[in-house]
Amino acid sequence: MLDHNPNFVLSVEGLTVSFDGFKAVDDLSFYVEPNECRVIIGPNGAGKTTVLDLICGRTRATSGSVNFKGNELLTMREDQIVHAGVGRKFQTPSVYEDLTVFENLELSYPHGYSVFGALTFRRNDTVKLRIQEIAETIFLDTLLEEKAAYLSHGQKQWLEIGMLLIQDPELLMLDEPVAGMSVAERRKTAELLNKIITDRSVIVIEHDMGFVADIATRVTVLHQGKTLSEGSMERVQSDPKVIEVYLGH
Amino acid sequence: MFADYSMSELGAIFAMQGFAGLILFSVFVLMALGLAIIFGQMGVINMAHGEFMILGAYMTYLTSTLFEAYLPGLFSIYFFIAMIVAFFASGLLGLFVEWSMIRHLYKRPLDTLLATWGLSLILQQVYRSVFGAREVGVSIPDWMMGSLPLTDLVEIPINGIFVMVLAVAISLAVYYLMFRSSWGLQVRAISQNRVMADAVGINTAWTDRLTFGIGCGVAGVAGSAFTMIGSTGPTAGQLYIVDTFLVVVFGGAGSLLGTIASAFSISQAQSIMEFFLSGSMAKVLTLLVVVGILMIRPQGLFSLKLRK
Amino acid sequence: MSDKKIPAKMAGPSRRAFMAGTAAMTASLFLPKGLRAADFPTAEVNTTGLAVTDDTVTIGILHSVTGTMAISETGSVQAEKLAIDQINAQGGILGRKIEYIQEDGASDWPTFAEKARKLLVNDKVASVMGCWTSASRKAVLPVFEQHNGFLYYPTFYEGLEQSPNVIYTGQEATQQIIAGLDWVSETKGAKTFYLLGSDYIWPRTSNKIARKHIENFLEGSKVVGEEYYPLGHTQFNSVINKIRLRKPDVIYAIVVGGSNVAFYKQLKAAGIDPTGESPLVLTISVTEDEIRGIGGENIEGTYACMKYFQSLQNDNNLEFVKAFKEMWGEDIVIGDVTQAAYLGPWLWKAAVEKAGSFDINKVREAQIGVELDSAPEGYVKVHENHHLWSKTRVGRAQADGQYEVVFETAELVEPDPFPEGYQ
Amino acid sequence: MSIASNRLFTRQDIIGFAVLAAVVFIVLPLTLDSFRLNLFGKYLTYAFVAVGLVLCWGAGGILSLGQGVFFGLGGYCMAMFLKLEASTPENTAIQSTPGIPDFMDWNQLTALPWWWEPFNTLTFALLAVVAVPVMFAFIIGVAMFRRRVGGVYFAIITQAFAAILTILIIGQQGFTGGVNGITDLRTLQGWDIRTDAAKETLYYVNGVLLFSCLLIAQFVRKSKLGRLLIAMRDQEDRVRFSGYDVASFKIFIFCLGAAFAGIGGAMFTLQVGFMSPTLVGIVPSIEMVIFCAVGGRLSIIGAVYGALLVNWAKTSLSESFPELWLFGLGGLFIAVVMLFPNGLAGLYADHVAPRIDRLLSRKSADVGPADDTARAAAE
Repeated sequence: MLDHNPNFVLSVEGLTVSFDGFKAVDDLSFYVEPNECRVIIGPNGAGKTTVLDLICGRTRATSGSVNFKGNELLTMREDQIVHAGVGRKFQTPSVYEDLTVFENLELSYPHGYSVFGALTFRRNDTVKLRIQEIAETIFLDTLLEEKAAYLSHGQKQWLEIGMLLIQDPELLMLDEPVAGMSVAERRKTAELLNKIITDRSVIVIEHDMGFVADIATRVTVLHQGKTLSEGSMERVQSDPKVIEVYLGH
Repeated sequence: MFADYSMSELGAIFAMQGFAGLILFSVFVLMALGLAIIFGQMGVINMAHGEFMILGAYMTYLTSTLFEAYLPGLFSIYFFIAMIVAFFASGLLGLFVEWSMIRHLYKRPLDTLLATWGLSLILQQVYRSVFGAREVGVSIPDWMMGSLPLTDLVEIPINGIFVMVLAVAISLAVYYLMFRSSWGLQVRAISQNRVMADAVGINTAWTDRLTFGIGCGVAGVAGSAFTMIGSTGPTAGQLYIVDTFLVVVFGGAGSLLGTIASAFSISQAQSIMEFFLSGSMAKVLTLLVVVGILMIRPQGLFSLKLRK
Repeated sequence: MSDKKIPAKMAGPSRRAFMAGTAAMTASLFLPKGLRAADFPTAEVNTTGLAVTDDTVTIGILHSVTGTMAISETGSVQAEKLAIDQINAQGGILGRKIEYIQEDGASDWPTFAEKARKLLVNDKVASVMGCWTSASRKAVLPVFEQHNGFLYYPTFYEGLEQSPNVIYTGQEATQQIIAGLDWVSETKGAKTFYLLGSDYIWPRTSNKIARKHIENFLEGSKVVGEEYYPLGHTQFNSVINKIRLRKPDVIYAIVVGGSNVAFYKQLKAAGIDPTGESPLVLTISVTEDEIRGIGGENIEGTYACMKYFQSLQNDNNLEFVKAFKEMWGEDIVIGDVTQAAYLGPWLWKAAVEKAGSFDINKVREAQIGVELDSAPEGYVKVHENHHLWSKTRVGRAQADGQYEVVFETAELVEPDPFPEGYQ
Repeated sequence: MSIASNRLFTRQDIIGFAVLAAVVFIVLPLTLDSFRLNLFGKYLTYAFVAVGLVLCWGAGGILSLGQGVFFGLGGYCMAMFLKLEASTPENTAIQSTPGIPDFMDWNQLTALPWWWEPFNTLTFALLAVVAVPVMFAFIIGVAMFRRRVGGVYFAIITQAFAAILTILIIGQQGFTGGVNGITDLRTLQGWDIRTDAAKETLYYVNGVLLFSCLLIAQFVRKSKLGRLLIAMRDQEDRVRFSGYDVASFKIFIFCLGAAFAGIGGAMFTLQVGFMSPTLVGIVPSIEMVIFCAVGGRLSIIGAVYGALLVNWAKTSLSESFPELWLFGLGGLFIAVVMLFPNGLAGLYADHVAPRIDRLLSRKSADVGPADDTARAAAE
């Protein structure tokens, strides 16, 4: 942990969390390289979302270590983890429904994080340009004035991705980004993801195997809080243990 | 402070003080159980809880008056009838309140607080208009107001024993209802996942109404019992509200066991401090300790650690 | 008891005859028939713009009819209305009928101040019957002093006050406390006292005076405990155990409101029956009004130290009780404060008629020395410190909720709001 | 809100502020006699609390049932100064210890407690009016928000604070004046605050201070912090995972609300002439929430009207139907919650504002966004 390997952006080692004795994540280790797109798959209850929660500080680990570019994330507050460069998208789209698309993006603009900063934050041209640029990326540039509440499910998902993009994180964690989307939206999302994962590391949780094959650099299969298998899509798909778990499921 | 006393005197005092703590514990349990059901299981902040208790007390008063007038021979046992009347009176009022107000507010828990506060004001004025601004004196059968001399020095108040027995009985009844009946299963299911409970065919609307009604009914019984130890007046209910909420919150909302544990710890702390300090300071210290612990452990004494 | 004959200063010619003819109480200052408003032109009797017309005069009634204090203040409102009715039945004051404006203090001190201002500034009332708690009086006091209003305050209270704008018709603390302590010490041989009270200024000040008196004036006596509980406290088992431990001869209790009910019920249930008089329970805070809530059977045997009990057997009181019940119902009870509130309108009437004017400065001057020999409590007189000379009595609570008077001071007790040696 | 214009005031805001200013500074003083004006001055002191609650509760979702604590602390700080000024050795010559407040003397205190000493200076007292409530709020806020206590729990714990402080003030009467409070306040730096002229001046001072607080509140709401509060109310986790330290924003807004309440309390003391524990306790604290709810929990202007309306109703109902006003008040609470969850401001936004807009403009690029927010939140 101390001798941080610069080859990895993220090193997860011995990560364990237990809820009243039930180990949702059990001694898990994996490593993410720069510009890698890691997809985590696994049956329901395998602990996928919990792993993301642990990395971004939403759930406190029982033991283990999560090292991000030399920082131990387990001892940091959520907002500090974000400042270190980790972005997280939730499974259900969480956007601010009472605010407009523009305001949603503006609140994610990485400036004015302190109380004083937020009071004196000015909406200048740099901010507006940047928001415009992101809005185009996420196909919402015509809807900037719209309340987020009125967006479709897919559009909310994109908005949330946009809120992460505007912060330009080095590690982006996406929890089921295409769940509940129409086929057309799904295609557009794949296109969007392919565009944004090029210059950063990404961890994605996804069920849709076609989609996974489309974007994954490497795949980790979780089962009962442990790594069942890890490697390229082809390797994982042919792993007998994986087949057994999925068929048995 | 104890130098002048013999060991037997001290022993007797400590025995009685321990008993005083237990009575206080029972009082807290009775106060809090109804609220624990309503607040803990339904998330409704019922600020009119005290007024539901006082309704029970007034029902006891009415029953006692009726018995005195028409059935003087049975006066010595009227109290049991009165508690049943109190349960149904407060419970029915609870059903009505749920139907007319609370059911529209389940998604806005903080608003239930305001609406029920309004309700409590109205109820107070109703009591004042009906029963007068003065406190009413509830006659208690003689056998309940005496004390049992255990030894020469130790005397145990019978109404204390009565309150304790009642607290145990009601706790057991509530426990049975919540954990052994199908209704209780439904209530717990709804408190965990309302949408899913609805989907699997539980009549959530009726279950909610019944839950609220039972919570209020339990409050009514508590109020009935408190006529033995406290006053019955239009505003007497407000005396209980802070203590009651603290007991429930301290125990951890949603946990009946927690409510009982919290009633026990708060009552013991208060009882012991009252003995060694003056009354007002004991109260302040107790509240401060409870609030202090809640700040460190906001989820209360008992709560499940859930996977988000 | 009331046959003490002190000639009233402005007594009418045939007072006795009149008393026989009316159910109402008569003030000693009743004006003979024939004195009409026309004899007192408004311009002369009201030079300061008060609400006085040719045939009416308006006063204020300012008590809580809602909130926690409504329990206590209701009796005062009833007594004041009775007195006003009776005065009007006799022809009013200077030929003018009394009208009243009632305001609700709502048990909230700022509201009292607000309503007092309203009564004085907006309604220009000629006097106010009102307040109950010390806190409400303290809240309205600056208002009365600023606008030169005149308040009749009925409650027994802690003293330490003497405002030119207030007549205190209840007892200040020494009038209520000292004679009672002397009595319990002399006749019951009490040596050790446990002082208990609700936590606010009146019980604390009263207990301070009681402690000074016990320690400095009652030989060989001492205080073995002193304790206060928050207003509204309902759990007294711990203090009852402490009392057992200290074994006092007397529990001196100044518990008020709902706490009272809880205290006496728990005391009895814990096996300390006041009828046993070991320890003896002595209180200055339980009137007949409070006993209704406590239940006579729970408090029987407790001694209370007051200036008035409903059971007083004198002609004035019998008529007063009868009139009160006629107006407010048979099962009503009358406590010390209720009687003191009843005195307010009568004292004011006497002062106005003595002054021949409603002007507050003149009334204030005339009020000093006014005597009523027909008050339900017996003869009273206004001291120059604005309090009343009155007797102190000790009553023993009966199961029926009444007190049996067991002692009364031979002479009137002088009011002493700033008692030397008790500070 | 249009991207181009992120102005402090929209047209609707300007109308709202202007109308309120006209009401407070012109209509009320012209139509009311000095007694009623003083009453409205008292009601306006509650408006400070209500405005703070709009920020905490309406915008931030933090419901405090302990605002009376801050109102009371501010009021007591002011009252302590005034009491010391009133307790000159000449005025208190009959006491055993002249020169200390009368209630201390009654409680056998023979010297001024050390923590009363600084209140001899007006500057300190004025600072304390804001600083003491803020300090309390900060301690409570840090303890609670850092541990992510929120919602119902926060409400109940703040309520317990109100209970504790009331018992403490009443119990420590030698230091605090007990249940009577600190009464008989006379002058401020020699200026008699009891005269009608003084009360009128204080009314205007109060109005100006209220508008200062409203401007601060407006600025906060229109800043990014205001939008963050709304965002936090709906999606606290999203805000947190956008890199904000959520607790610090809650602490800030809670402290700001406490500061407003403290100023309101001080103005109350000055206008009413005393401060007592009945203003600290649970009942007034809940009533203050009601003022805010009646006015509209999302509208700072609405909160002021709410405070005025409820108190005015309370006064006039209790004047005409003294034994029935609780029915009216209780019914009002229920009606507001059940039927008009956005209070007066909601009614205005739904029925009045659209008409005004139609009257005033054909190009409606600038329709009051705050009101839209209000409607959306109600849905």
